[in-house]
Amino acid sequence: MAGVQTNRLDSGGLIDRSAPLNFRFDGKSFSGFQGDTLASALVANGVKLVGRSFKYHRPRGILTAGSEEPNALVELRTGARREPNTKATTAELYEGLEAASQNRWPSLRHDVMSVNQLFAPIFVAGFYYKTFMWPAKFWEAIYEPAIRRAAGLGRAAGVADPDHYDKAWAHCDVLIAGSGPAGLAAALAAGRSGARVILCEEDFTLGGRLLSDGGMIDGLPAAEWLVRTQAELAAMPDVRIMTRTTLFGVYDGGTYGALERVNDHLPSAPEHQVRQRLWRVVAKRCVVAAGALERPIVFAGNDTPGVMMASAMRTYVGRYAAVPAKRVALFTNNEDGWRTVETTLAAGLQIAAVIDARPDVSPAHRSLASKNGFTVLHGSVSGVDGGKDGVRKIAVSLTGGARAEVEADGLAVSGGWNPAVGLTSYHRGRPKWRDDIAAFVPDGAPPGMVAAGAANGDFGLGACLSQGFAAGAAAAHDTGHGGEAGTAPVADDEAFALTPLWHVAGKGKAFVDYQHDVTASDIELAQREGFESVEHLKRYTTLGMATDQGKTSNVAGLAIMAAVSGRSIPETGTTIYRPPYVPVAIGAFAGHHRDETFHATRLTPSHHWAAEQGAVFVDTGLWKRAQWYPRAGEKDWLESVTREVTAVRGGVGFCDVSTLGKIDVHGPDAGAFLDRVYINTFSNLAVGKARYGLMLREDGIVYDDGTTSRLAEDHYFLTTTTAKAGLVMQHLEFCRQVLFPELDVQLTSVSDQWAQFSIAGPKTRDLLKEIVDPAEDLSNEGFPFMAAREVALRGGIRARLFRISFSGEMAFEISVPARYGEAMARNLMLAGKQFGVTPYGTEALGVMRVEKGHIAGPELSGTTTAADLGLGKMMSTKKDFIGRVMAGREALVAPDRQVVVGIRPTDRARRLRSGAHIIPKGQTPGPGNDQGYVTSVCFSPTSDQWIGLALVEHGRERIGEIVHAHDPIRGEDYDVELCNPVFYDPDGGRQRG
Amino acid sequence: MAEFSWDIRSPLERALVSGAYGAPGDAGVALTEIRNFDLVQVMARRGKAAEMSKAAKGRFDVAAPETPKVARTADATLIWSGPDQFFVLSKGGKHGIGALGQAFAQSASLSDQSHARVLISVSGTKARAMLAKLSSIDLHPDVFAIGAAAATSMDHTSVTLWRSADRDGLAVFSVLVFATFAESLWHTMLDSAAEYGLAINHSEDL
Amino acid sequence: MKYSIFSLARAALSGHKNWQRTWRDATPKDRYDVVIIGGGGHGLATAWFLASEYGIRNVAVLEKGWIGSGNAGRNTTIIRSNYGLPGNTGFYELSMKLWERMEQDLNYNAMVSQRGVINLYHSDAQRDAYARRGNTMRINGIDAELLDLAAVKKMMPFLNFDNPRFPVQGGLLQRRGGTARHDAVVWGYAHAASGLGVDIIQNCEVTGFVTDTNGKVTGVETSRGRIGAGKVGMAVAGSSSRVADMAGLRLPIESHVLQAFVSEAIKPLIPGVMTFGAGHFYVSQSDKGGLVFGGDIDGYNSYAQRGNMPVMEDVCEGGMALMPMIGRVRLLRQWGGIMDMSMDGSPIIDKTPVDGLYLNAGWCYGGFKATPGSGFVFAHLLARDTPHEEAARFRLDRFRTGAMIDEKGQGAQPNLH
Amino acid sequence: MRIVCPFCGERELGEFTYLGDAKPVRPAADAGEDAVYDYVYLRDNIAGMMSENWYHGGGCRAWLKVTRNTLTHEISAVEPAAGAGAAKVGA
Repeated sequence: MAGVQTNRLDSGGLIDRSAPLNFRFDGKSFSGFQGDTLASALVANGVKLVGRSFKYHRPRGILTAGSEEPNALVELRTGARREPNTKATTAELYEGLEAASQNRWPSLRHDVMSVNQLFAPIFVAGFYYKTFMWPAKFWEAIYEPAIRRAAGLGRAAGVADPDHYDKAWAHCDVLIAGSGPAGLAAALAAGRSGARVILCEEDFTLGGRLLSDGGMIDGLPAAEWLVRTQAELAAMPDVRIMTRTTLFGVYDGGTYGALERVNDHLPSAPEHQVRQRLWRVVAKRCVVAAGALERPIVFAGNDTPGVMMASAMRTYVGRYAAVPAKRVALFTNNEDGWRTVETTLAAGLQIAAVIDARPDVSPAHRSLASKNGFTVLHGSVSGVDGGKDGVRKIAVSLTGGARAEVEADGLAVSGGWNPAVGLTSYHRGRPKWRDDIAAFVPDGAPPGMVAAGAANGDFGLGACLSQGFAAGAAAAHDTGHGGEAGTAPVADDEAFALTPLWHVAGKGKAFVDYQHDVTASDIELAQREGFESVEHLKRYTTLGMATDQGKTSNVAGLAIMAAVSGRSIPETGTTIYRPPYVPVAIGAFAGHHRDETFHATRLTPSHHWAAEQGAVFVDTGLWKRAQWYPRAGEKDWLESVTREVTAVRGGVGFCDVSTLGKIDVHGPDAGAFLDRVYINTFSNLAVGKARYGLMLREDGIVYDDGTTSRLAEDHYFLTTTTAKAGLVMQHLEFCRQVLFPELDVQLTSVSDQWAQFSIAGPKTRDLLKEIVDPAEDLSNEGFPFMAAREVALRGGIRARLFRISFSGEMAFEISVPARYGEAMARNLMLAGKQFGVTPYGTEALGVMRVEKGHIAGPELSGTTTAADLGLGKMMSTKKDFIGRVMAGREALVAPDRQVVVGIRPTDRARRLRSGAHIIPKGQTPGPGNDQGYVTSVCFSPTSDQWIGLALVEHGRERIGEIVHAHDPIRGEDYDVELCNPVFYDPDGGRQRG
Repeated sequence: MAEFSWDIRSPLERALVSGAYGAPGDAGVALTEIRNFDLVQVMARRGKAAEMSKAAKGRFDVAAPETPKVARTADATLIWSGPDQFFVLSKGGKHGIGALGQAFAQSASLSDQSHARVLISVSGTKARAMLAKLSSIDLHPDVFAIGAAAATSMDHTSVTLWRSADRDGLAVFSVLVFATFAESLWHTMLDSAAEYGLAINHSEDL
Repeated sequence: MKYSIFSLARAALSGHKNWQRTWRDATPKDRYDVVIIGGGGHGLATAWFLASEYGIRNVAVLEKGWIGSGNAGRNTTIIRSNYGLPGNTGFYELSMKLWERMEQDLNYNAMVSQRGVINLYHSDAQRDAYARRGNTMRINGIDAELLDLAAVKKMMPFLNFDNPRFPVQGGLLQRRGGTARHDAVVWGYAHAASGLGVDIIQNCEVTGFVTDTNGKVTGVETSRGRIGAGKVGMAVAGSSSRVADMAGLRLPIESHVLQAFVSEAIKPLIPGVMTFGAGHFYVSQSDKGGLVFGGDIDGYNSYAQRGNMPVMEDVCEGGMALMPMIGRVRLLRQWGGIMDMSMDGSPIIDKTPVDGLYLNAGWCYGGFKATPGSGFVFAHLLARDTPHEEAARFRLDRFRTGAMIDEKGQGAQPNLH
Repeated sequence: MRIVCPFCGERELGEFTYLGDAKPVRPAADAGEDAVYDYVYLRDNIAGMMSENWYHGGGCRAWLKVTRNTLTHEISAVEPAAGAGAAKVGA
């Protein structure tokens, strides 16, 4: 049982004291309340030390109360759900939460790697570029492993993420980032005007700084105004409020990325629900009301646990009723910091002193000080005495040179505010400098986007409300919504007077980038070594590259660089702002596209039948295809495939070839069109005939092949390879719509309309006779080789029958409407039983095509010409076609090109492998005699040995030559004979018979 | 001589299990596969868009949609599928490929797609929320009204989507997806809708 | 000052006050023997090799912004020499050998880390293609291994072997491949070249070419005035067409944006470089701990140096498909670089039809690994006026003659390479 | 990026496929090797407004000519290809 919450106030705050929650940090039990973050709960339990820094492993506490936190990073959850580098400041507390500190060993309090601090004089920015070079081998063996182990922060789970993610689209007129006063006012104005509004808030509750700093709006306390406003927005059906949702990026055309943490506030997502959801929001206008981030001042010891941003201090005290320190010192250079005094005193805590870097403070502040018994020191903090357990004493350099000391257990720091210029700058916009607030503000934004309120550099509550309201109204108006927006909420503006102070010179490490341990002297060193450009500075020192993306460090870093290089801050400039605004889980970007659902799956019409037969499937693009059909007792795939080939060659078999691309080419100019896309002629193809066609790319290289049949005067049925189906359709549409718009031709994909089966083997006709209506003439005269026409089948349905052969056998392809595909497979089995019909898969198909010397994917490599493939004669010289001219370039007709030949091993028992190279016999392999490679191989049952195809220089002139197949990567070397690529039935008698 | 049966099988025959799925309680999404329909792609020939429209008007007594919309008659739905082309969706062969040839002989090319697509109807209180996970287009009632259609993609898969007449005051979306992708998209739909609870069915009624 | 652990220790005693600029901040002279446009890795390496190998030290490198501001500073830091076609294979191995001695050559630790590059395969066809490529490598004396499933499982047990859409079957491994710290390569060459007398001139944008009456290039106009040159070399990948246009040249190149991503820093999770063969994803882990990953180019012409969401999603989908353990690791930063996508996917290093102007371009998304090799052969071309033997096929006229070097077999469509 | 398809309306990038510069015109059959080489290989590679071929393959399958700024990705015009749809006679 967790103990009492030592640092929790008895009243106040937005936590639910009736809902206690138990949690563990580094194995120790604590309790907090519903409404806490992990950070606020740790504060409430008096925990000061929460993490270790990246390089020096210095002890660190909580610095902020938001997503800009550089220090308080933990491993959240355990096991497969362990999530490294989670900001304790944004992790909502839930019952049973487990978190562990990271980047320390063996424990947070006693971290061995903190020895690095001893080497700090050497471990300056970029020290590693100057050493670890000798001897060269030591880098991978010694230095790098040590560096890698020391670097990194938390540990990833190391096993598959068990949670689900999804992605969704949303559309609106006005998208609003942030629900502080500016964002809410924008939502009110846009919503009342009738616009469709989406408001994204990264916190789990609306209000932004109102939740911490309060104020009076329209005469109401901020909390009451919030309730009223939320009710009004909730009543608008076209206003969508999305909490726990961070707008992280803006992309082209008004597309925004947002991450919704749907169930991160629970131990795990409920069944059927996702952990997080990625939103693609399409918005016509966007109001960035993302507020501003308070910035630290760089001074020695500023990383001591207990040093905290002043606004964060107010948030912990005001919103969470959690006490970071009981005796607080404030170091500020601006009026806003003083609000911390009021919040602290109101909670009954002590103010030790206010150290104000400005020359003077107002009489009101002076009287506040005297009334509450604290001193106001004019000067700067020059050192912090403290350690793992927090701040003890603060050294102050007073204006004029004297020194003072303040005893306090916490130091609140306010260096002013930086508007959140990320979103407005992601299209490589560069923000502009504003002297009055000493900060960068947006200067332009991606189309449709505007910043309002603090995000625009106007920090007063009144200004936030009025600017937000005006921006919301304007956005609604721009998108055609002219409803009555009413009047803007009204509030006073607080004073904001600031004297810039970036860095207090002094002894001791003064941190600019807390997480990456970049100090002020590192920046000075970078300048000294010529890394003056802010981008060089960032890359050399790693400033701003930590998980907080430089939110607390960048501006201070470049201000120091400006000072040491004698330039102004705007001259020094900013680095490029990069999305995402806060780090986003990779799983969310993937959504459900992982595991089996990574990509869609296409199933052939006979898929489920094949699965029933026990087929082994192979992925071919998106398709699952039956690769072979193993039978009981077969010891390996080769035995199954050999049986299938033998069955086809000796009897009859069938194979689902529906994956081929199938395109209806209609229109009076269909023939003329095909003449332009194929190298051979199709306009003269007779109706009822099929022809093999070859397409080139415009650069003269072979693109695709297939048979195309003429079914009517104005109707061709074109087929493509499986791999290129979609691309060929796109290419043909390009030809139709862009290149040859004068032709009257229409294209439709019918790939999914037809279930197509190849039926092959000497008994094909016998089998077909069983299935085709007896009135159809299937004789060689009635249905000769390369005939194609529609036929009736027994049982009344119609099919398309094509007398074409990939296997070299007597063969047909038959097409039926796809929903009959499964019935077709069953009927072929039924009708073919008497002939021993055998279903075969893609492997047997491949074996038979190699035996027949047909080209396929491995030969259609995107680098071969028609002539390389032995098809040069098909190129018509009587017409223009795509690729004709470029195919004639000298290097593409050179005599020494690698061309397709057959190969067979001289040792008949030798197995061949694709990818082996061809070297002349007797020569030592080298780049000068690497003459080609093996493209396709198979065990040929017909030849009773392995055979293959290869691309070989001068191949066709070398038939009969014995060459060397060189396969060093598989440790094989053997002799093969170059031969005619048509191993089977070279004169084609079988397929024509 | 063997007797053949030419059983027609939907590509979703095995994947579709009628009944409830996902989160218990009232189903937020109803998915219904519509089976056994005729679908013909009608594409105007070059320069013949007007003639095709005229032929369509003559045949169906409604104008074929020239923008992304659907036009309904008592026994057919004409669905825009691209510039100068549309689908004719019907039942029972009256407007199948065989029946339409004559009407469009001079003006259009026809292609039978009856087996190339699967038709899924999506409805329920959470239909839009579920479709927002699959479709990048805006389905807000003011933007995608009854009769609106789109040639678009869902989860990288090409579909034709349109909004049919409301049922019980709720929007009904119809999705035509390529047959060989159907089982895959179906599973994605189930995943997307599981958190809302599903009622799954199939029907012969268009 | 020579960099070493000793000089570091000495400097520490004086609070590091004595370090000099890593490279001299030069002011442009009137004339140089060679002017190199582009202060990226390739341009700086060229200058260094001109000075160190060819004794040509009167050299200027002109950079319009800060050195390394182009693709040298926005890539995914992979080095490898696992190419399959004549022309590429030898060149990238030359480059690899130069990587292996770079740090000692330059006295700068570029963190060249040979932790291995593996290309995973998921089908028999892919295996065969990798076998072919691996054999090419072996025939050229380059290390390559074809791993089967068991070997991949042993090396990377965290991949999705349980329920993948496209199961891993094996991989092509080059153990000498790996990564290098990209910025340090730029700074190292700048440091060493500057030390040999090369002028590195930042914030100096070339605005035009100066030619004599014969049309020979004799100098460049810049934002910092006219600079005369005996020869001018262009190494401005990403901007090649724009600069070439000033000389009246049209190139077989398109500019495309390639995105890259880095995750938050985590403790060591993955060993070397991996590429997924069934999706668009490759990844390595930096010494700092971030997963550095990427995928395909966005696919449309762009000079915008930023990408869009579909590709970011596609890349993360590939990552999750390959190793679902990264689901809860967060993407920290996303950026884009502009690639010189050539018409066959291979680079161009050649003289141009304009006398005195030399071209180094068309690196697609493979320029980083080529940095030392590119500098070496470009320096050779500039010094000797003939191509180096390992770059002899990277000719500008190869598209005219048909002698393309097309590893992917995609033809004249740059966005598919 | 979002492209306003003249037939379908505004759609997201994922529905489209890019081919490239729409300015080069396929040379006539007798134009010779140099002209075709120029058409196939050489590019203006414009930094600025560019006319491009895009395919709405994830939608209506029309080829489009898109005028787009390659520096900003802003799209200023989208027209159908000459032969999109049934093409007007004379087109």
